[in-house]
Amino acid sequence: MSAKNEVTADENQEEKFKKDLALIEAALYVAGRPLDTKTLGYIIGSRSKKRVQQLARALIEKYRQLETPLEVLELEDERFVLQLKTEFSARVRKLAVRPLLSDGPLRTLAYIAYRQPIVQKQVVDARGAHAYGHIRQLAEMGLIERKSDGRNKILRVTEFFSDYFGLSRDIKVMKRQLKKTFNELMKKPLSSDEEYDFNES
Amino acid sequence: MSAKNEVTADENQEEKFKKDLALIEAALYVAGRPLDTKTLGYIIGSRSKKRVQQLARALIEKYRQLETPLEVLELEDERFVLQLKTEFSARVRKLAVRPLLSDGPLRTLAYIAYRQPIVQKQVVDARGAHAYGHIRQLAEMGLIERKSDGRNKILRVTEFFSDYFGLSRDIKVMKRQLKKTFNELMKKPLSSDEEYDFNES
Amino acid sequence: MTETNVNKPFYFRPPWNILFDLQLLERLNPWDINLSFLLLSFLDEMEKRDEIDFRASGMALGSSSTVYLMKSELLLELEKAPLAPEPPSDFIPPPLVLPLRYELTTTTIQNLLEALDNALKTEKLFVLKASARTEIIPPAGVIPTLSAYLMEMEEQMDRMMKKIVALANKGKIVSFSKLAHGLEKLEQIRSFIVLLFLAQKNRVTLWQEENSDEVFVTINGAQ
Repeated sequence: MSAKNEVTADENQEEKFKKDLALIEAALYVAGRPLDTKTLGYIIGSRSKKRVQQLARALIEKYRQLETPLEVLELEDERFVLQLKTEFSARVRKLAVRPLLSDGPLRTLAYIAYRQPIVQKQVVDARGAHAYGHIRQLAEMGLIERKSDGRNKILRVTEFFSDYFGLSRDIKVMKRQLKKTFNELMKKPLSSDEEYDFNES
Repeated sequence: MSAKNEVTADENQEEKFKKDLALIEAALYVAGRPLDTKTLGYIIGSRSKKRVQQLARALIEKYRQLETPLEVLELEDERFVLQLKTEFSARVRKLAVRPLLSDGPLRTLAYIAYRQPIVQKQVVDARGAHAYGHIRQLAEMGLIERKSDGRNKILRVTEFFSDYFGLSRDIKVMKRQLKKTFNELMKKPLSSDEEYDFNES
Repeated sequence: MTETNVNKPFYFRPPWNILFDLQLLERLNPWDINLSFLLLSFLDEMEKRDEIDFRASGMALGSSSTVYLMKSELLLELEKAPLAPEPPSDFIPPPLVLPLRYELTTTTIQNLLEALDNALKTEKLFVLKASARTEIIPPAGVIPTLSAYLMEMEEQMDRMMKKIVALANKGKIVSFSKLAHGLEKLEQIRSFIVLLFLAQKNRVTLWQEENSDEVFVTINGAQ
């Protein structure tokens, strides 16, 4: 093989890498949820998990180096997700199309996730009677599931919840992750919408 | 003012520019639809259209230079949008799994679009009492707007609606488009997702 | 000092002074006071001394009732359910922050138009129902239209009556679903209105069974 051909082969490989990287990025952008290596492999037409991981990790690095409010994360179960960095959420969440959960249901959800599996009555005791409405809403959105156990209803979060929040599907691991998140959240309270300074500049 | 102070002021300005650029990017990402300069100004806390345009155009340039499947465009009506480049759509759109709306609200939305401007009560008469909930949801999602006219509430679809479905923002034109497409599609339904070729490359 | 002691009535001395010194009484635990002993010895002492003092007896009685009151209040206090211990305060985590992600949705213009098709179909139904409603109750003052309407209704009622009689003659139970069988929705609604008119004229009786949507028709008297 001539030197020229080798260069071309390298170039081709580089081209292919770039193209695949772009496809992975496009896939993560369109999905708006964590994707596993199989799905990503399907998009780039490769069955090699290693190849997908290599590409996705290169994407993580690319985003890390760019000054961008977006980030690509690798989750514990080898899934990847593209999302907005949390510190930007408060400023732009109003623009999100999907009606997002308000504070109350989010608190109830956090409580259930942290205490799961938990009896519905206990949630209501801790969060007040309006928690019934939250529980219904959360179940409708597929974030929690209710199972009857005699007269009680046992609540726990779903795999969709784990995916949505980029948390582990393993309850124990998830609880550890949650604890960490809560600690961070309590240190640095979210700025609310009211904080916008419209007189600035 | 000393030279050192000037440098600091410049640095501050640069920092501010970067921060605002990130906010514009975050806003366009989360919205997933074209945003006008007013909305973007609201996000960065500035009333200056010039400033917003300057930032948004810098973002266009930034994306142009990156090798990314995403692009930022300036539309004719001075709006800006972050979107997936068309050449990537076919490869990844299968990853979209969730509808914008479930059946009921979508029907109510279609009805409002077709009959707009329409009194809320009329919508409820035609669609049933559950339409109240649909209307609230549609308004929350920014797909319709409600204006009070005495005791009545007049409903019409928003520009976001037009943008989402690629229809004109001019009500008359939009209705004609709906009618025309309606006749065409209902006679000869388009084939759905199966059309995409996932075995490509 | 001695003089005052001498001048003081005997009951100002212990143990009876409890009954005559309210301040002292309030300082004591009522359950430590043996009222029967106090009162009996007080009476004995009075008899012994031959100093019958009704005022003093009245005061002693008043004080003893106060002691009883104090005792019963204490008892009631015991009756009260003990205060529930403060529930251990559970850790209520802060609200989870939803990650914001863009997500392409699957709804297309075709979905929208199919939804429109559906909405328009049901709209027709609603509009027709509404027009049927307005037909049946014409606005007051439109007498000529009203009489024309009623004339037409008379004819329709006769037709419906014949249908009912025919069914009944076959020995069948007449139900609305049989009468409306094979009819378009609008016609079904019209038929039902005619039935209502017949019932109103007392020519038929409409009845339903519990937990059933079916309306049954019985012919009234001989037609």
